[in-house]
Amino acid sequence: MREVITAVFLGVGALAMLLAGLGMVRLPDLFLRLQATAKAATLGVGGLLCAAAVNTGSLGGVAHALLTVVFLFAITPVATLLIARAAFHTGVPLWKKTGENDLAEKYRAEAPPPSADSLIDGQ
Amino acid sequence: MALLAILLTGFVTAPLAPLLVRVSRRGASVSLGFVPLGLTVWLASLVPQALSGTPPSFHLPWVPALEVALTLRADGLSLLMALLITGMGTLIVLYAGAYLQENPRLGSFLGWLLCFMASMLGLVLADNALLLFICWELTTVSSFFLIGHDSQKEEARQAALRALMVTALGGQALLLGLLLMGWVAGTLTLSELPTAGPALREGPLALAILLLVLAGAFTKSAQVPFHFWLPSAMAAPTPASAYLHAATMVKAGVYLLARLSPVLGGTPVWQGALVSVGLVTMVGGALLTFAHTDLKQILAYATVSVLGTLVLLLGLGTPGAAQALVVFLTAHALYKGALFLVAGAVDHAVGTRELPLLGGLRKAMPFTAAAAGLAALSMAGLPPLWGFIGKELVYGAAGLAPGGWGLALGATAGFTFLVGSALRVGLLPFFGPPGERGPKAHESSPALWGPPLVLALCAVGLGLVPGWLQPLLEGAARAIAGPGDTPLDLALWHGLTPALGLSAVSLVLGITAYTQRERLRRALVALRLERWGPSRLYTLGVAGLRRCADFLTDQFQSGSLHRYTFLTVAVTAGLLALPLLFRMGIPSGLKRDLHLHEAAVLAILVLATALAVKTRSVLTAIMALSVVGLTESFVYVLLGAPDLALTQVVVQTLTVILFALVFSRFPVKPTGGRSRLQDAALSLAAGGLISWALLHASVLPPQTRLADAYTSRSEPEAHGRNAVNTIIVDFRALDTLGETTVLATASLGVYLLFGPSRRRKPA
Amino acid sequence: MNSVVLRAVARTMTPVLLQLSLVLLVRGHNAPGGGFVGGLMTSAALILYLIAYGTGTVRRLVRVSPMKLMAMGLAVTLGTAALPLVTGQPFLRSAWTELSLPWGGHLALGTPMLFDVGVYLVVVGATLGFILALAEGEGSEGGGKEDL
Amino acid sequence: METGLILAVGMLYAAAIYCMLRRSTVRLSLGLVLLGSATNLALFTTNKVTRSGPPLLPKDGLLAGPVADPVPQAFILTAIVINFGMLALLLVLVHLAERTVGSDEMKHLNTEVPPPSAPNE
Amino acid sequence: MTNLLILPVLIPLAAAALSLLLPARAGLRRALALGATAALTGVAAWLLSAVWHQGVQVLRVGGWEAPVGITLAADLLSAMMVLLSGAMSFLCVVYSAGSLEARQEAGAHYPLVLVMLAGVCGSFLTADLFNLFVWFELMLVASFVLLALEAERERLEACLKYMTLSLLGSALFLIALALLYAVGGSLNLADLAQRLPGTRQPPLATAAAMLLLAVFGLKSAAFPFSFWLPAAYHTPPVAVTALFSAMLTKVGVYALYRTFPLLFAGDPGLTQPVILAMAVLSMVAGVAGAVVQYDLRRLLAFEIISQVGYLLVGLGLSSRAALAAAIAYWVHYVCAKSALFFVTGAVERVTGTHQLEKMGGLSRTHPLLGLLFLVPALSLAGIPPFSGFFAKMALLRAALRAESWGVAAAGAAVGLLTLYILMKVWREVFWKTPPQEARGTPGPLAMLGPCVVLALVMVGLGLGAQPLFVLSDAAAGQLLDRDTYIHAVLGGAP
Amino acid sequence: MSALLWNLVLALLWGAVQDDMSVGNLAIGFVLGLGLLAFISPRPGPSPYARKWLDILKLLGLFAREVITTNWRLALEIATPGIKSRPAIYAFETEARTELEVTLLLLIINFTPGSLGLEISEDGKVLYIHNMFTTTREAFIRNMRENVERPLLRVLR
Amino acid sequence: MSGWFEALLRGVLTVLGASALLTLVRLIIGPTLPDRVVALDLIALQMVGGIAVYAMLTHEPGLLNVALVLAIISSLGTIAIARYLFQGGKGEP
Ligand code: NA
Ligand code: NA
Repeated sequence: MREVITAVFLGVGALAMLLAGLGMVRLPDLFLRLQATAKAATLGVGGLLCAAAVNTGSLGGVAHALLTVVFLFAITPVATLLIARAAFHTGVPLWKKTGENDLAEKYRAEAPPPSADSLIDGQ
Repeated sequence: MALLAILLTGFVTAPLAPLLVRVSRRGASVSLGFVPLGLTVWLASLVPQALSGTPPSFHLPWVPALEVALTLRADGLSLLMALLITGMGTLIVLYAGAYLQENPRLGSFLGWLLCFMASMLGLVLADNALLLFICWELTTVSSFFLIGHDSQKEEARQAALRALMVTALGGQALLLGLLLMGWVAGTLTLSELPTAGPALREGPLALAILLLVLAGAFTKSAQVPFHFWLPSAMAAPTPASAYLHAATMVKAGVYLLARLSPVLGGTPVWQGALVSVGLVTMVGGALLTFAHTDLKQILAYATVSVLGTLVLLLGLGTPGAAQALVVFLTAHALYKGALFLVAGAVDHAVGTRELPLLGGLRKAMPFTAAAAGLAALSMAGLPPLWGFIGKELVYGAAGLAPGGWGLALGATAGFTFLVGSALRVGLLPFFGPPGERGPKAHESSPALWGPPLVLALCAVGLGLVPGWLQPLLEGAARAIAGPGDTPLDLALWHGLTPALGLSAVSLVLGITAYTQRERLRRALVALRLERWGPSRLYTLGVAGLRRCADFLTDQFQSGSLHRYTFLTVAVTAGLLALPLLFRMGIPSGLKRDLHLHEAAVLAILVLATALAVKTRSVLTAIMALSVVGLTESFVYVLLGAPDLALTQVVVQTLTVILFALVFSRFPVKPTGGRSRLQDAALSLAAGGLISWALLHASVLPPQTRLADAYTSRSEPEAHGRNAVNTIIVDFRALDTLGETTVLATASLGVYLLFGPSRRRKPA
Repeated sequence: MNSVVLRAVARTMTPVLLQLSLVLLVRGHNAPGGGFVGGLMTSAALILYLIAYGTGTVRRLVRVSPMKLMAMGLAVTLGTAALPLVTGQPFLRSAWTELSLPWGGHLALGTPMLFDVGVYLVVVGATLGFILALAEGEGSEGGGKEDL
Repeated sequence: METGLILAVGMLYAAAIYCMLRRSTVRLSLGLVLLGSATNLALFTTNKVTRSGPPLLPKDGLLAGPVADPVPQAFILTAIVINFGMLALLLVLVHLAERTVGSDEMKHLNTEVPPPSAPNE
Repeated sequence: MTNLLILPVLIPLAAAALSLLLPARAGLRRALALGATAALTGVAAWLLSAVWHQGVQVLRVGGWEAPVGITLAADLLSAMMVLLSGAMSFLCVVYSAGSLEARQEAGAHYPLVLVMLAGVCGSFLTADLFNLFVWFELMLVASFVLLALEAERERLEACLKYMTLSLLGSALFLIALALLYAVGGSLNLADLAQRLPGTRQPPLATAAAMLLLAVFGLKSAAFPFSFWLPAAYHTPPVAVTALFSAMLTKVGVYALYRTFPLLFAGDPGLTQPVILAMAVLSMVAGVAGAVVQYDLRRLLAFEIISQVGYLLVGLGLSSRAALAAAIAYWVHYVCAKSALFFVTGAVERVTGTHQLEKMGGLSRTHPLLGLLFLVPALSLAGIPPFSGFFAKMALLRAALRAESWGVAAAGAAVGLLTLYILMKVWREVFWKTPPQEARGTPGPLAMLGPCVVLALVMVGLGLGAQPLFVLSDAAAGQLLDRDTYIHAVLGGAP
Repeated sequence: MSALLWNLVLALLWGAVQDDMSVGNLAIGFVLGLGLLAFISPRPGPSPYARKWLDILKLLGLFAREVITTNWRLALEIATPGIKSRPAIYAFETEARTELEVTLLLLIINFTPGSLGLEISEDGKVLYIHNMFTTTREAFIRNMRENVERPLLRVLR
Repeated sequence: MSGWFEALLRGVLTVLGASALLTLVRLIIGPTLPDRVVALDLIALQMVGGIAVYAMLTHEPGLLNVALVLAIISSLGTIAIARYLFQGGKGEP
């Protein structure tokens, strides 16, 4: 029984991870890929960790798994914010089919930071 | 014991000289003169015992581990030399006191002079080859400081270095030679060496020993082609020249050969080398006197010629030659010392030593002139002077040798030019019209004319009473060539011998040369010997050495870290390749099981590494490194090392944070993207070799001894179930202690270089 | 700005991380962990704090200068190591004592654990030293009061 | 796994050395990181590489099966920490050097000038 | 079993930690450093006498027997080296007190010196290869920081170069250890020495030997692993350079002496010629570098490389006589080189430069300095009656008796060139008319005192060379007597 | 808060009385206590404490629905050829005020598939949200307001 | 452990490996640094998952601790990179 439940979690997690990986390659711009990581990865890691929690059955295992998931939930958005902000500052292009962009208005007033040039590969 | 005291006296009094000079400039040299004088008397008192069957000797172990011992022995030869050294030394010290009266560094000069004297005494009294060598080197060093006494003059500095290098070169060779000799003979005691003579003369190392010893002797005694240092050493103050370069030090090489001739002598190589080098030196040196007009230069070349004669005599190796040698050696010491001192007195009085500027000094400087005249007559080999007797003996010895007529002819040629030079030196400054500087000249203090006069009168006295020194000279000759069948005959008149004829010939020719001196000089100058002579060779050698060193240093110490790293890696790879490629085959039994996920991990590792190397963006490279680090820790997870995985993950993230902190402070303009094929090739070769070695290691049977010990003892003895941790904090805690200190020190360094303490300081 | 979120997360998470690092330190003798990784985790937690609040706050939080922390750690390790010298035991010889717990069971306490604490202190001091020095950088005001 | 890992280690070494040969202090420090990783893994492959568990003893003190060799692990732990300290120091030096000469190129920092031509001998 | 062996590590480390904990005052740190180095010297003397009277001394750290725990072992060579390092570091601390500014003294100079000293002594005493690695790193990191302090451009450059090559060396060291562990299953020297002969893959051990040769070559600055040294040694204060010269490269040489006769004596076919080649090349390359230098300290730095060559000759020949000669040379050379650096510092203070061109005339203005230069210079050039002569002669003697003609010739020739170089210095610094008048004073007693002491030592070791040779001969005997060391370290354990 | 504390005390009591302090047993005690506390209230209807639990459950329910639907869309988007979504970045004026509220709101938005917080204005009142699937600004803001923000604030306040 | 379950675990590991390789492709091709940071972050998460799976495969629940630390630490790294590298070390703390 436990193995079956574990298997379900494993399946969800593995699938989410695979999708995230695929998304990294397939999705056309940074923000979409951020979406893929943020969600699929949290879902994927969450699934896999839950599988482990169920499988081990020990309190320690559960605590570790849950703590990891909680931490990831908490910290990933922070990283996302920082990366997105950096991306805007450095002029990372949006996918051409992106619709409205309110953030562009906000940043138009601000000057880009001086170190921006070096961030694009090969420059 | 007496010998030791005699040896040490000089060394002990030498440091006192500067102090004494500080007390009294005038009194210093007189009081110091009592040291060599006393030694002379003391040595003279040893003569009877020395000539008996058991010469005075002394033995004290010094460094037994190296067979260095204070073994001293005073046989006839040693005593003759020692008496020359101390006797001359007395006069030179007195003379130097006056000559350098105004010189601010008189004290150090006298000190080095006494040090030299003591070393020279040690050299001739030593019965241990290494003790002899020690003194030999000490004479070299003290002569360096004596030659370079006028250190403000570039000429003096250069001459000192040149003399030092040439003689030290010989010294190194001599050391090797002596060490080989000691090894072959089993002893380094000079008086015991003759018993090992056959082994030394005929063993497989015989030639090497001989050549090394000859190199030492020839450089010290200024034989062609090493002679060039001697004329340039005339930059020394005249008392030093008279003492070192006429009377004593240059004879050290001759003394050494004389001392070793019972051991090494008699072989064809010995004879060939000594005779040919001696002959060339004798004739060449004498001839070259005519190329110069500086009194000291003339005397220096004349000295070279005489040294050649002495070496030639040693090469002949007959008892007669030995007798000629000792006589001629003393004669030369007396007259050449006198002439040098005369040259110094003239220089002191007139301010020049250039013959064209000198003349007519006999009235102003009568005593000096007298000394010069007598010494020159001795040098020219005219009766009844001591020099005449010496010359006759040389002719005799040369003539008696096999192929003697050729040698006699050569000797005649040499003496011809010496006669000419003697006339130039003895006559030109004192006769004829006064030179440019002449009129102002006057005789200086008795200390400047007394010593040369004493030496000159000795030459006369010995000529008139030749038998006075006979026992000692015979003893000395015996030490060289063993007991001869003919006793030493020191008479002025032997009848009409061939030698007398040759003397007459050389006298006549010498006078001719004297009259033709200008023509000769122009001819010699036209040869431009300085352009292709050995002196030039030395200069070229030094320049070549520098260029070679320059090249080497440019190549290896170029300042380019790239080259340093490249060479280091290349050499290491080469070293590693030696055993791997030549002694090991392809490893067999490699494990080939690889799971899919492991393959993926390895692929990520390799790809990320490639990215880190390939990318031009430093920040990308940092991220690639992150992946490498993560993968590494995943490998640890896969292979049962969670402790490592934990530590690696944290460390690698902190590393990335450090990178981020640093590179956030300066915008990185990526450089060094230039890809060099050779760099890549070397890197791959090195990496490949390391893999190769590790593959070989991987097929060895696993070593479980320690692992078992730790896993079984960790819990019961170290109270921990994590074997890695028990190793770290208990079994091998000392490593950890060191390692934490490393980390702390690194942090301290970061703090010192970059932390608040630095910020507070104004830039 | 972003720091709203960053600060909130840091404030909640840093204590958790510090706790975790202590767990790693304490259980190192029996499970993966130990002074090194514990110390490194502590530094990591403080780095999170540093990113959110800046170096001054971290210095205030730690109170002791990293260099002193390090020296203290060294003193602890050296002291623990040298303790056996007093009784003539070999250097670094460990000593253990069993502590009976009031709720039953035993707790083995030994000098290696103290040694590990010293290591922990050194590692915290050293890594914090690195990070603070680099984060403050030359020319900035932060810190700057301590003597070496 | 072992063979593959060893080959990867060789490649890591090659990459590290290549980076260190790049004439740039920044690349040099990157190379040092790679060098550290390569060396740690090399140490790890020395004795038997095993997929068995870590050298942790269960509470009852009896090992169920084979465990990994703890000795190289202890060595690597030490090496990791040392390398980290060295790297931090190197990074600061790189930074200071960059600030001093305004470049990360080693040649701009070079003061090992070729020796001046000598005065006459 | 004696805790005496840990004291040379513990004393400096404890003093360093205490230094950092106490307030940063120059006087306090100086006193701590002086006390620690003096105590260390005393302990080392005690240790040497213990080894002399009772044989190899051993400490099983933590009470764990080899090879489970780390064992410290002191034979005569180790004890001599510890004593030498202790005494030299004491002199260096005295010299530092005389030559450094109060600001530097109150800074981390002394703690770093002490840490380095701990690393050095640890390296001399350990009988475990990985532990040796740790001590090496400790010594290295302290020397990095000492070198880079003040962060001037030249020092940064020097430190970067030194660090790059050193860290490369550290990586190579670990590879060698990995191979040895794979072959022998232990890194305890005695244990390895026992096991290596029976290994299934001897060439792999040789490969490790080659790597160790490169690693220790790097540490000891033997050509062609010497590139870092000339760049590094002329930049820091003289007190630091002298310390480096007395210790750093010596530890590399020591490691070679410790490991090769013990571990790789069975396979001399490949390693001995390589060592001899390295020795000769070092002699030549070092002296060649020195010939062209007109910067006093760089010149002396190049000289180090050539002297290291002499030290390696002993190992390359590996006969008892050669080892003994090299050990004696070692003692002499550490004193001579440090003395030269010390005098150089005083000369630089007087002249305000370390360019030979800008100096001159010191023999007239500062005759004492001249004398203090002359003694170590002549000694280093192997001129009698100073210590260097006997040492060099012993080495040549051993080379000749081993029929290594080339080595003997190179030794003699390089000795000659050394004389040339040092007399060139003499000519430039002490004889030549100075282009500018000297300004400074030769420094306080604390600067000249160590020079005088070392000069006396060199005279003493020359006139009284016999005890040194007896001692080094015994040390060489111990090096070749592998069984005693193995037995002492393993202590009867399997 | 004090209600939660009471709840925990009740759970511990449950365990202590039974001399079974295992996690499972304590959880049972907690749920029973929650049931008790939900109905012990002076006012009619569920107690505020119980209402909070209901709000949390409602939030989780809404949340789960969002997660499942949009993850499915995301998965389809990635797994099938071509990208059909038309992303946009909208400014969203939030009613959240405290640091904690803003942070939790952002966490929830981020966890909601298809939307991702990219930036917060300096005053913390405007969130810029990247959004994959919504077609209009109005629809997006309404959805955010009703399905994410309000339920969350209800839980928090 | 039943056979199918072990096979499943191995399969999941392989899937994770493949997924990580895909992510690595993004890290390699970029094109911008933020792209790479995102990829790096994801790789770390994939490894966290991998460790969890491996913990099940080897019955080593202790490995979950490694997973936890890895998750925490790698996110910290991502934040630090984003914070310091992209903002030039300037801006508010
Ligand atoms: Na050195
Ligand atoms: Na060194």
